[in-house]
Amino acid sequence: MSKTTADLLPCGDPVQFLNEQGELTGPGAEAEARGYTMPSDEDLLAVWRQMVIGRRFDTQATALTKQGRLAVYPSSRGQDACQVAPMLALQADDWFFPTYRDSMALVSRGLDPVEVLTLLRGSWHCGYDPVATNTAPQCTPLATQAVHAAGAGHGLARRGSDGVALCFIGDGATSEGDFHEGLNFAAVFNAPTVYFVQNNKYAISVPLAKQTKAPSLAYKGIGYGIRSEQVDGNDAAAVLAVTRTALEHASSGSGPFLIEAHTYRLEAHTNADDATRYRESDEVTQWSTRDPIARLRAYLTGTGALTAEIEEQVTAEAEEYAARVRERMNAEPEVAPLSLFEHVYAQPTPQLREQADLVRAEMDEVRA
Amino acid sequence: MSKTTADLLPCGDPVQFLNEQGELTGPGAEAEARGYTMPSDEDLLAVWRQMVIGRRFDTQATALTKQGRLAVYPSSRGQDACQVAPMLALQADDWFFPTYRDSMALVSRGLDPVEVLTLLRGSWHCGYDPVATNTAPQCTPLATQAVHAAGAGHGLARRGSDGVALCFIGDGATSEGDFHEGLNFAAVFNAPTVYFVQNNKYAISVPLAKQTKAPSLAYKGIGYGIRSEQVDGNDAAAVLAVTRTALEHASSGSGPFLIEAHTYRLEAHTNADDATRYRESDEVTQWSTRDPIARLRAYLTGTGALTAEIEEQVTAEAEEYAARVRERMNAEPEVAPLSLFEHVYAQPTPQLREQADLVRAEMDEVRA
Amino acid sequence: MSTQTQSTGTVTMAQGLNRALRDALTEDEDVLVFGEDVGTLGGVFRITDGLTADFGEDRCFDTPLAEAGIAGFAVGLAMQGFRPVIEMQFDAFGYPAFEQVVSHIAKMRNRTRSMLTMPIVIRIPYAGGIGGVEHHCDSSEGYYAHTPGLHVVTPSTPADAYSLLREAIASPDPVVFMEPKALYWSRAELELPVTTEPFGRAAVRREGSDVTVVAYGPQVPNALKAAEVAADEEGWDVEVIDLRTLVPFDDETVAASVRKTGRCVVVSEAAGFGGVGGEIAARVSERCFHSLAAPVLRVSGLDIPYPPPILEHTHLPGVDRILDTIARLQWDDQPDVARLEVSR
Amino acid sequence: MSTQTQSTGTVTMAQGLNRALRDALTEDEDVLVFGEDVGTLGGVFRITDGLTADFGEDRCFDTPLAEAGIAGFAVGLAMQGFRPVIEMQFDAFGYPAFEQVVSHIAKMRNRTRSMLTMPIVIRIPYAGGIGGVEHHCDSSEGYYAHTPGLHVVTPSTPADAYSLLREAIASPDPVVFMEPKALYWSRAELELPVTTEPFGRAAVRREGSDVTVVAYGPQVPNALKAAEVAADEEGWDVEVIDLRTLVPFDDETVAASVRKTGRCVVVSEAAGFGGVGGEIAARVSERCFHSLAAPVLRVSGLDIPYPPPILEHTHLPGVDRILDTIARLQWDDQPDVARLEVSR
Ligand SMILES: Cc1ncc(C[n+]2csc(CCOP(=O)(O)OP(=O)(O)O)c2C)c(N)n1
Ligand SMILES: Cc1ncc(C[n+]2csc(CCOP(=O)(O)OP(=O)(O)O)c2C)c(N)n1
Ligand SMILES: [Mg+2]
Ligand SMILES: [Mg+2]
Repeated sequence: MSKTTADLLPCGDPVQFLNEQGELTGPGAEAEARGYTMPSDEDLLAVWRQMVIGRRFDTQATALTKQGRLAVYPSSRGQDACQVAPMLALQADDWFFPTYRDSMALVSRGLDPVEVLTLLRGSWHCGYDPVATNTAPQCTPLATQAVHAAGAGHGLARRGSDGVALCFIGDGATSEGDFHEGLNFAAVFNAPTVYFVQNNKYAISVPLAKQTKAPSLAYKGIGYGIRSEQVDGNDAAAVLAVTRTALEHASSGSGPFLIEAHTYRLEAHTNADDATRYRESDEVTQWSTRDPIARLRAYLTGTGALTAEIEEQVTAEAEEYAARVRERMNAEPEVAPLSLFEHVYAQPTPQLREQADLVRAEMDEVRA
Repeated sequence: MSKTTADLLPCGDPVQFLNEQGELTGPGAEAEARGYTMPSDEDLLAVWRQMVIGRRFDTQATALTKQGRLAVYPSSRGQDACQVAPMLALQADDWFFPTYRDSMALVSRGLDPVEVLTLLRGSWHCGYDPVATNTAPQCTPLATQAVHAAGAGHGLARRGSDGVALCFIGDGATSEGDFHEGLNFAAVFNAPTVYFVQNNKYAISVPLAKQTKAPSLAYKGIGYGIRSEQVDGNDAAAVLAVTRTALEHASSGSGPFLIEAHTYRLEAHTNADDATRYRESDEVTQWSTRDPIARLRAYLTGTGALTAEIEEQVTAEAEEYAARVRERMNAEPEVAPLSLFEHVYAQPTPQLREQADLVRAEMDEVRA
Repeated sequence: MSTQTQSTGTVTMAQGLNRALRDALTEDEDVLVFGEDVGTLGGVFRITDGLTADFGEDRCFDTPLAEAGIAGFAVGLAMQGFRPVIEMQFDAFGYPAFEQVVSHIAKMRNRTRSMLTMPIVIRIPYAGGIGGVEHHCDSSEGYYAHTPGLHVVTPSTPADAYSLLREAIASPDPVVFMEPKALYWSRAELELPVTTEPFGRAAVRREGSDVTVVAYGPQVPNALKAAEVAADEEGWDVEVIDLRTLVPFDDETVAASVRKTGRCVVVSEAAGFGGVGGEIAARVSERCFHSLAAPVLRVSGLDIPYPPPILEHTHLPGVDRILDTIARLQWDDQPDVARLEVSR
Repeated sequence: MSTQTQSTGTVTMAQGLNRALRDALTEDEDVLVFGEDVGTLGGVFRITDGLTADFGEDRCFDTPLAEAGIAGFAVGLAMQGFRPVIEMQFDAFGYPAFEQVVSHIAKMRNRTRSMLTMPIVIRIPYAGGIGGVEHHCDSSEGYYAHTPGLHVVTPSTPADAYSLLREAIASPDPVVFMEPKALYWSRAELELPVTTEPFGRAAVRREGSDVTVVAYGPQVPNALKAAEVAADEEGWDVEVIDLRTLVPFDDETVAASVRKTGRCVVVSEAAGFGGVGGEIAARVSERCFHSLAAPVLRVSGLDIPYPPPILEHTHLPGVDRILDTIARLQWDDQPDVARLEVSR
């Protein structure tokens, strides 16, 4: 096998810097040779802080479903390192392609949390401004965003931007044809697009073993000529390091990059799902001990970067953040039936104008 | 990289037994370790004979387009080794999934040539009986058959059959999502399905370099955990050897297998295509010198298996075969308008009965 | 179809469907149920609840997450004589399988002169009214009904859910089986063997003499409710037809009713333009023109992407819109042309 | 749109389309043309002939062979402000892109309250009459016309091909641009700038007073021919309307015509059930009921998979079937009910 061919395969084991106890043990020679470097304490502290806030946001959102304030919420608790670290690696020019599960990532990117929750709250639109935020609407039809990200990456390169399109995708969604087509287009057009697979081990109830027989999802990259890596997705340091390398790789014109992050979804698929039907509580308990926040906390406490004072302050910040979300979500969302007709086309068709008239007449009747 | 992971990758170079001069030079240590063994002279003579007949059939079919006897014909001249050798490796229980290009393969499997040409002649049906011949209708929507073959392979295994589903597919079609989904389903269900990619370097006008950046298409297998190989598709001995291994692998319960055969389409995409618009005649000339029939002929002449007498006899046989096809194709195809309604459903809907009445009334009017 | 006579009492439509799958799995070894999350989980709507436990993973199983894959895998299995019953988790998630459904499942019998058949059932939970977020409430029946080679079926009662699904599985041809999500938890009697109308027959759910309301799937209960209100409040005697199968279409029952009543309203939940509602209205007008006292009018979803929970009631045909439309049928001149053209 | 006035003499529709692409590529740097074989080859129908040579591979290029990929790539490029013009090589090969088209291209504006728009043109050579083998002659306009958020356009003349394609490319919204393959080589004058009806307006191709024939795309020439024959042989004065755009639909022109003539035949080539033809017939009946002297009748393709070259003339609405149907409009009683029900 030629050198270049080997370069397209991931490391034999997921890249890891911090072990489960938060001790610096990695990344090991193979990973080091690929240029993944340990982030600074400062960067890691920022990741830790945002993970604390992000998780608080996430638990708040789950709570809001119980109060009927959200129609549905897919939690990413347990995947916090994947949700947060790549966001802090993004530059302003970069575009982000999130899925329904990536609300924590969106707020970590700095988007307004209530805007982020708009769709899940029951509105018909994505809430935020995709152009102002360089962020595509959260994508529900699985894997379709993999192709959008290839096109957007190519578009960024055409515009002469250094920007990269970062595409999040789940392990289950890698089975969809659009994942394949997206990676292939990205490779053929040498698009600056990074695919970040959050392998949280389940697609709703279906475990990874029923999804693929690949040695790991990162082995899919070579089939497209795409450089690939697997990383411990609960090690925020490793996630940050590998994502940075991937973004640089893409931004510098070396083409797309595929990352598989091994992580775990601690909550059910959404609040509407009953995870006890398909997985053992043992498994969940075991993964709880690999908590990405605790791990980074242990490391940063060890280096002295994280003090009790900072921790207290960040905890308070997180509570405040959640309180503000809760409060704002208590306001009823705007209900304006006629807005349904406003954004189907730039100009409503005569047919839509008729239908709007009908609805308007009905509203008048009710009012009268 | 673990031993099993390496096993999923193809040999660094395409497996070859016979060089372009027809000298036995391969397969080399790497390929030998994988169990590919040189077929017997007897088997190779059968392949050579069928290639001669198959090619004659193919040129005859192209000629029939000029006489308006075929609506369209996609030739496989130059790909003769790929068309023929795998067919001779198939067992009776095996199912074959051909594309529009694989008419030569179908007649090599023993199907009636006029039945095979039915569709291309302008009829609405595939001509042959898929169940009696264990052969799916020729597939035009690209890559869709990759999933059918996974299902059929799984179905065969469920029935306790030793049969394998052999799926032909073009290089361009590997870009389709269905290729990905087919391979993945086959792997996950451990289906006895062999995917045989005829990499003839073009998808109509689009060269492989615009189709993929993979080191070779055979590198796609590892992403599904599928054992893969690349083979010199103009070396009938190598094609036969690798296909046999693949079929055994699948039949014995070891799961699917992906073969990439490097070959070349000497004719235009179809008779309606003008290949001079997108490729240099130099390239075609160069590939003409790698002719699979000449190569095997040289080898078999060298071993003494192929004598002038046999050659004469096979040439005559091929001419006779072509003459018979020509003759039978001269008969006008049956035209029975009402048959259009017969096979839409087992029982025509009331709506179709009404429409059939309308057509019947029109026919009566014309007759009257 | 089922041979034991037994009353199950009242059941939900979801239970009726589950029972139909169970009975089919029991009676025919070649029936296979598969799709996303249909195994261990029992489906996100629990329609396949307990099937893996009771029939084994061999008969009811999860697949990789790929709808074209699921449909294409069913094609391959059908080629080997199996009768796959597959699920598209939500209507909009059936679109990735569109090519497999339209170019293969619908056409294979024809392409092979009935030598290779596709006895595949594609179950699709469809339509809205359940507060689903975007992409979860499409009404895609129009796409399938417009595709020759497919049967398209949609029940509105638990008994129909049972009998139509049994008939669909027994059918030698592919059936797109559209399950109205909003009715999954609606309850009614289910007595086995069921004695519903056969496949291809519409059911007259309520007899009436003044106007025919043609509805299907999720809108049947609204049509019935509207009929009651119309009787109570306006004294109009509304006949309600539940189509049950869209393809084949029961022209006979519909035309007979409209010829009797002289008026017709067609109710469908999908976006109106180019959908099944237009087809029905056109057929009725073609066949019953000289019996009609007023134009056939339609009530349908708006021509917009399915809207969010907080606005879905604006989109959905409801009892009021059906009643308003019936009221507009009492024309003797053209009073409504003005209304239709108010926006010009 | 184009500013230079120049007569190109007679051109084929294929040339008109090519010219429109050229002018759009020249005028707007953000226009990108891509798809399968559209580059070096110039497309299997040569619609993109010479574009790569003249504008560079940067502006007109081949992609990998994957239609969902092509459509999704267009979505990503549109997000970056480009105006992709993509080709689905043949109608049936647009189905793999169905999810991208229906769930994203059609809905993105709505999902983002117009902050992210999809000025994408999806060119689809469609319909038959060219002796194509299976899967090469589908009429898929019904699927797209039933999808809110898409415009659906289909020209029948070289001038319309030019002007509608320019308008489609300039449109802020996605346009499914259905090109009737059978008319690619039809010739007519093309004078620039063209002065065709604007987007959304139907064209009255022939005025008449007895009956309105509504047609679009490949069937317009047949409708015109039928009108001539009807005038010559029966003395019927047929008005022929070419819809040009299916979405938006020009109710005004169509209704005005039918109110004038009192009779209407709708011609579409697609399988009839659940297609655009039914929608048109339903709309006309709704709007013009009291002006109608006879039911609105339809002429359409049969409800079968598109048949092979040797039988396609049986499937296609042709001049004779249009004439037969016009003849059936001269009812004063119900003579045709018997015919419609002959099969029962
Ligand atoms: C095309 C499509 N099919 C099915 C679904 C329904 N669905 C939503 S999430 C989900 C599981 C996705 O699993 P994975 O990709 O692993 O992401 P995760 O939810 O674990 O983050 C499914 C099947 C969908 N949204 N889109
Ligand atoms: C889904 C689909 N898209 C497009 C086409 C049109 N088409 C027919 S053959 C072909 C090229 C196929 O190339 P390849 O897979 O390399 O096979 P080859 O023709 O070289 O044997 C194309 C684009 C098709 N048949 N199906
Ligand atoms: Mg997952
Ligand atoms: Mg090829």
